[in-house]
Amino acid sequence: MSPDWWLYLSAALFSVGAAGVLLRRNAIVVFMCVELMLNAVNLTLVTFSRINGDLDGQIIAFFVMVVAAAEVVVGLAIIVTIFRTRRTASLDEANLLKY
Amino acid sequence: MSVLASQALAQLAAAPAPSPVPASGSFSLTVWLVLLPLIGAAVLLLSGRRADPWGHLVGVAASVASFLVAVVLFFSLQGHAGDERSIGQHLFSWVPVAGFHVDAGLLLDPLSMAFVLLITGVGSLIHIYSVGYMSHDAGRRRFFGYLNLFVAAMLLLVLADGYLLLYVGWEGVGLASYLLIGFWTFKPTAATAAKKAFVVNRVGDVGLGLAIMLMFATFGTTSFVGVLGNADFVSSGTLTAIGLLLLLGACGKSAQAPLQTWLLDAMEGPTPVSALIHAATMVTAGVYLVVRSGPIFDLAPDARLAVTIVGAVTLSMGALIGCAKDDIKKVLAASTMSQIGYMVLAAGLGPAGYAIAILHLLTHGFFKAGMFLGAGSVMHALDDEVDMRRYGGLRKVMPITFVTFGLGYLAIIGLPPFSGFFSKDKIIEAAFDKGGTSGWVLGTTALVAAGVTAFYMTRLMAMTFFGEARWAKGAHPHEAPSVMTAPMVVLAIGSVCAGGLLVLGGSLQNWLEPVVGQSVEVGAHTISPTVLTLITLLVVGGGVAGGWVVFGRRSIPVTAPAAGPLVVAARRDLYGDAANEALLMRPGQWLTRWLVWFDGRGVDGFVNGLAATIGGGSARLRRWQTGFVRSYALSMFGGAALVVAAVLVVRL
Amino acid sequence: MTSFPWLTTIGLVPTLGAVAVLAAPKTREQAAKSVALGTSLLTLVLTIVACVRYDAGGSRFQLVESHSWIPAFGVRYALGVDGIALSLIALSAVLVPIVILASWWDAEDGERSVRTFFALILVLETMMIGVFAATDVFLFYVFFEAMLIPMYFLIGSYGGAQRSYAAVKFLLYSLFGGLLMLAAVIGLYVVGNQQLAGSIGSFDFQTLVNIHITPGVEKALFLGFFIAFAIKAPLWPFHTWLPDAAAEAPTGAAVLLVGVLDKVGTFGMLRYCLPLFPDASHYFAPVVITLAIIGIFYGALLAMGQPDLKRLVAYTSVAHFGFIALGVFAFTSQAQAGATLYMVNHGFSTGALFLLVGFLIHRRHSRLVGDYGGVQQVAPWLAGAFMVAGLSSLALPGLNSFVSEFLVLVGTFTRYRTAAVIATVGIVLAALYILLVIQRTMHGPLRAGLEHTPDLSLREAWVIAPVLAIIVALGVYPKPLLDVITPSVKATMHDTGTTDPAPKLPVAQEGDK
Amino acid sequence: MTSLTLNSLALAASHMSTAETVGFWILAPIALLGALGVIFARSAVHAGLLLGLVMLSLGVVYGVQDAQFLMFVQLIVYAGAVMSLFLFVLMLVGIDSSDSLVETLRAQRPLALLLGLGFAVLLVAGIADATTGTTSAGLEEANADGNVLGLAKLLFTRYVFAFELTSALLITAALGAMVLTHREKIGPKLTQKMMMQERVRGGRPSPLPGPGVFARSNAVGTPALLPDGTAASESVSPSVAQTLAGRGVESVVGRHPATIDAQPAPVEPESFEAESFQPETFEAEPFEWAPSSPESPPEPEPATTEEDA
Repeated sequence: MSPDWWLYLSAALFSVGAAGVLLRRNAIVVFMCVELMLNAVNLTLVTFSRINGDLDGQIIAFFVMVVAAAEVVVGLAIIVTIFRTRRTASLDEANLLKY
Repeated sequence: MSVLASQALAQLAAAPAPSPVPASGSFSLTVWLVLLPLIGAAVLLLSGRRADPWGHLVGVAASVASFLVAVVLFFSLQGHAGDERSIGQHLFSWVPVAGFHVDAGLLLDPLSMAFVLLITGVGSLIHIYSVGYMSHDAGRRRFFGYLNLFVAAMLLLVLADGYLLLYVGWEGVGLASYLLIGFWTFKPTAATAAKKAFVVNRVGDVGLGLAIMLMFATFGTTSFVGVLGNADFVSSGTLTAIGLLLLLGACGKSAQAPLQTWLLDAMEGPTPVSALIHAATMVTAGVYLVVRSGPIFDLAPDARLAVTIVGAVTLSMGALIGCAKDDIKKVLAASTMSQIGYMVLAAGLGPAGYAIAILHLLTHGFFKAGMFLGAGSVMHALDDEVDMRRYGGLRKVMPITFVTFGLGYLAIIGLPPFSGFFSKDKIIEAAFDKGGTSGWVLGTTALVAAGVTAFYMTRLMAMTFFGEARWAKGAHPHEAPSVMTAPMVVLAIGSVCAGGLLVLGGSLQNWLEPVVGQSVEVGAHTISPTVLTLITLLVVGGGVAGGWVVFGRRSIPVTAPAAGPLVVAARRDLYGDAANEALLMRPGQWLTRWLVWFDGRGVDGFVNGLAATIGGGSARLRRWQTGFVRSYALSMFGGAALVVAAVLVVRL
Repeated sequence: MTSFPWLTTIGLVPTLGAVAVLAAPKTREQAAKSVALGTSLLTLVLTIVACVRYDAGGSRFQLVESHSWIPAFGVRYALGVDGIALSLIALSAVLVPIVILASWWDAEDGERSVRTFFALILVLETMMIGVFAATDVFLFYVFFEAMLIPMYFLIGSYGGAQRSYAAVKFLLYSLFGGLLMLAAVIGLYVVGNQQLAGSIGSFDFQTLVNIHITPGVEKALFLGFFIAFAIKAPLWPFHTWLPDAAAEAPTGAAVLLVGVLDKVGTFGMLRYCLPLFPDASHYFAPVVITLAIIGIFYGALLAMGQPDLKRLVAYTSVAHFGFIALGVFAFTSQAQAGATLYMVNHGFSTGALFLLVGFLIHRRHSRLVGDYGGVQQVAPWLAGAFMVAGLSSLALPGLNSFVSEFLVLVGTFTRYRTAAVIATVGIVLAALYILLVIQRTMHGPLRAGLEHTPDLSLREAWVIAPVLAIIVALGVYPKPLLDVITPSVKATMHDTGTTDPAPKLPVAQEGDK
Repeated sequence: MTSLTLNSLALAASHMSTAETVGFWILAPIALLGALGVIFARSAVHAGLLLGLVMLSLGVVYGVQDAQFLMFVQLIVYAGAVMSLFLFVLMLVGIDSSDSLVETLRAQRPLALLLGLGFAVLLVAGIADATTGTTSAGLEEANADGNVLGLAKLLFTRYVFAFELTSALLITAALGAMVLTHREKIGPKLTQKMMMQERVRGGRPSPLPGPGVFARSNAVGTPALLPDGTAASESVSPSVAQTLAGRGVESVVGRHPATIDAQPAPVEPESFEAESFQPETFEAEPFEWAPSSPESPPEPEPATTEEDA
């Protein structure tokens, strides 16, 4: 049972996350899917760190988490602002920035 | 018989033309011949209105001074022995590029001396005449400026020592004739005639240009010495080509067969212009070119045949047109065209004909210029009326003009004591002596044309000076002022005795001998000269009688009567203009319009179309930004997928 | 040898002048203009001194300067002039003061300030001198592209009604060509790099001339260069930008555009296309000659059909460029010397025509030929000058263009006989379109509204007189210019490995006097 | 203690030991199903919880993968803090806007699925090709003196700069969030006196009835009863009313008491269209930026606009 399986798992998680981003219209759910994708990446990093035998992977995963946290904060702030002014959290209604 | 003659000629022409002796002593004045009128023209044209009061005097002075220099050079040339009478004066190196080394230099030899004398002599007389003729014209200074420019260009043409410098004079003369024909610029007809003259001349110049190029390609030089000296080392095919191209150039300038349409329209210019340029000097440039390139034509028999054909065709066309025209200047112009046809015919008969051609050229210079000046004074008297049907009975009112014009008339129809008889009769004789069928054909055309010339000249005299007065109301013709009649008298005297002076004792022949070789008398005449002279006199008498019967006795209607197809054709210049328009002008205009459309639509259309497609494409691409975050996410994800795929493909 | 850097000074003076002009306060425009005129005259003086120092018999490239610019690629700031470049630099040095004097009052209603107009012209002069003086292919390319910018602004901000369309079209056309050339320059560098020893390649013209390029690559590089030059000197299919640009540009800019900028194209062909790619040039020569001949007739016929005066003059120069290109690709020293002389003469004759058309338009503010008629009666001096300029442009012997045109035709005749015959027939069309325009504008009855058109003012006279004087002088005595041009043409011929076809009859045999 | 056992496990076999395989086969399905649940859950809250589950399972996976420190960070920070933040915002915002299943963008769904699958296949192919038969080198010597020390050694030597950078990033993020959601106070600061005047002038000086008076339940949603038995609508705070309405529970406000104690018919949560709209129609009327939220500043008297227009 080689470590590839973990990689296949992360690939699956990543694709599901991506599909989620494309399918769902509620901003927060989309945001959760993004988090899911980030987690998938962390998994890959950790797995490779184990495969390569040095801790760099984990360091990067750690940094990914930090960045993810920052991103969540700002993302949610944006969603709240949009909600406050638009009374909706659906992505499709914020479509003024177009041709 | 003709074979014998041509061998004699070839052997004759073998003697290389004498290489010019460098100019020294009085001959260094040669350059002043050209410079004087050039300076005169520059002064007149550049000085502006200030020079109006004395402008014309400067013009006349320049021309007369140049004539005096010519006379001085003539006598110093007389001093030299026969064979070193060609003096070369090197001026400066003009176009020194690798193999193509052309120097500007002048060549004074008997042939060019004859022309210089004619140009400066007749030129000065006409300058004096136009003082009177143009006295009340505002642009008189400009007129004299252009006349001086013409004289300078013509002198450069005849004095040039190489074909390229001759070409400069050639187009310079064309420019001067353009300026002078279109002198009264406010008249649209004059402007069009001037443009037509220049363009048709330019077509001729293309021929001359190509000839010079061919010469450089074969001889490596364009100077007379280099080209004419080595003529016999070159294949006759090239020589024929050069000859034909030179002929095309000559036709352009001397208004011969294919390119003759411009001469009759050139009558739009003031009469002194017609007299000087379109009678005496410029139109004879073609003959000068043919005579100067004698050695080339001697070795290219079919080129020479072409020259004679062109000459014969033009002389008959000119004679025919002369009979039908009512405008006095147009009649004289047509007669000039036919007389030059005679000269070209003579020049095409080989060495025998050169001297006779120049002889006829000189005598024609006198009597035709005299007649044009006469016509000028008639027009001047009847306030610029040109239609002969409004003339009639002028002999009593304008005696001097009548007498001078009459002498010119007698000279042109070839009455024995007058100059025309000596020169034209010799041409007819030389034409017959050419032998063979071509000899007979050319001889008879010349003979018949002499008769027709007599006919239309008598018609002119009858309509103008005899019969009852058909003047316009309120016209009271008076004799021209003395400043105009004096030159006419001198020219009349010239047309009377010039022929005899030059021919008796063969003075002109031996004068031109070093340049054109002896005019060989050997070879049996097809018709004995005396019999031929009698026949010509008979034909001329018939022509005069015909003319007198038709126009002398009957009253002449004021408006031109309806006439048969031949006369209508002659009135329309034998459809020369119509042919040019149909073949060249109209297709040219159509092509220009189509090309303008093509350039706008085709080439430009393609370029603008390219721009439009790019613009349209970008507009369509712009619609992809739908504003929905999720479609952007989709395209991003698609992009990522592509990148991963690419990485995989590369790695596999 | 640390000789005085002539070419750099000649190049820099106009730019400094431009800075000075821009620095002048907004209110003192007259002072700014005179500064501009002064600078251009100073450049003219310097150029004359440089010409005097250039000895025709000397080495091919003189007044040479060479400093390293981009060491990584071996790009050097290398300047040097041979006969051809020197004559074209002289042409631009003479034309610019004349243009500045001519457009003294033309820049008033432009979108940008008057001072910018004159500053742009001076900057353009620097670019022009730079492009001719560069002996480093890269430097040449830089100037070749930089030249477009000032001209773009001149047309774009001071032009006629459709100026922006014309300016953009001009810019895009030339840039497209420029890109092709850039690819070719890089290709040349790479090929050169392989052949030359040493790690970094070189853009120096003389080293690149003797490298050997495989035929296929040589043809491609040649096309890269040639198409860029064919667009610049408008050869037939690429010419549609010229009439628009020349018609919309202010008179001064039009003179410089047609007088000097287009010459860079033909100069490029003669200096870069032929020596660098001799075999490809021979291979493509017939094609170019056909294009040139089409250009001659196309330009002439279109000139006849143009209702707009400036477009008419632009089309005439398309015809003239046909002659020049014919001369360059006829591969005989007469033709190439003629082509170079033609470039200089065309600068003066078409420059004069444009200036006079500008004066005419300045008087009646209409560019249509139909609006004029009988100007001779009202403004004789203007008509006279127009006549002389027109005659020079239809190559009347005794004026400058004849010598060059005849040389081109004679040179082409010795090698491509039919091409020369067809081209010679073209000169009839030249006569037609010039005389037609003279007849329509100058002769005939005086058109209404022209009664009191003023004749040439003193300033205008001072503008036109020197040009016409040069036209007559070069026509009568072109020897000094030809002596400068011929050696460098011989060198180009040597580079392309061709010799003049010998005349059938060896001249020596008969002992020419 | 757990880290020790896991370490021994890893030590036992360089390649995946049976324990790890077992761990994998437990955790992987959980994570995968959780993920699928996230995207297919109708209600956002369910999605949030499922995501929490996925994160927890991944935390355990890190443990299995000898990344103990990351396990704890994941469990505490990520699963804990971030997930709770999500749920917090969810409650604040999105509780009522559950998505409809109708896809508005043309060809979005098929393409999304296609791309998702394609991407997964690509990754799997890539991984399979790249790492066939690799044996994990294991982190024995790296974790020799404990995972945390190993990480620290690396973190504060080679990645110290990145570390400082992330701290700056976090600060900026916090600041950013604060700036984004901050709203300037537009109106005058209400002093106690002004609130008192407003209350009196407001037509209702007496305080609102507390919820649940004589009511059967003290839930915030049950309104107080008026003397005549009808429910007092003011007693339920507007946001609660709105949320209830959003949730489809029919509010009892304004109903006769007799009917109140009857168990309300369970309202079938039919696809209640959030006021989303067809994008095409939306485009039709221009959207003028006038937020309809109650907190909008008081309307300026029309009179003033004329003067300063």
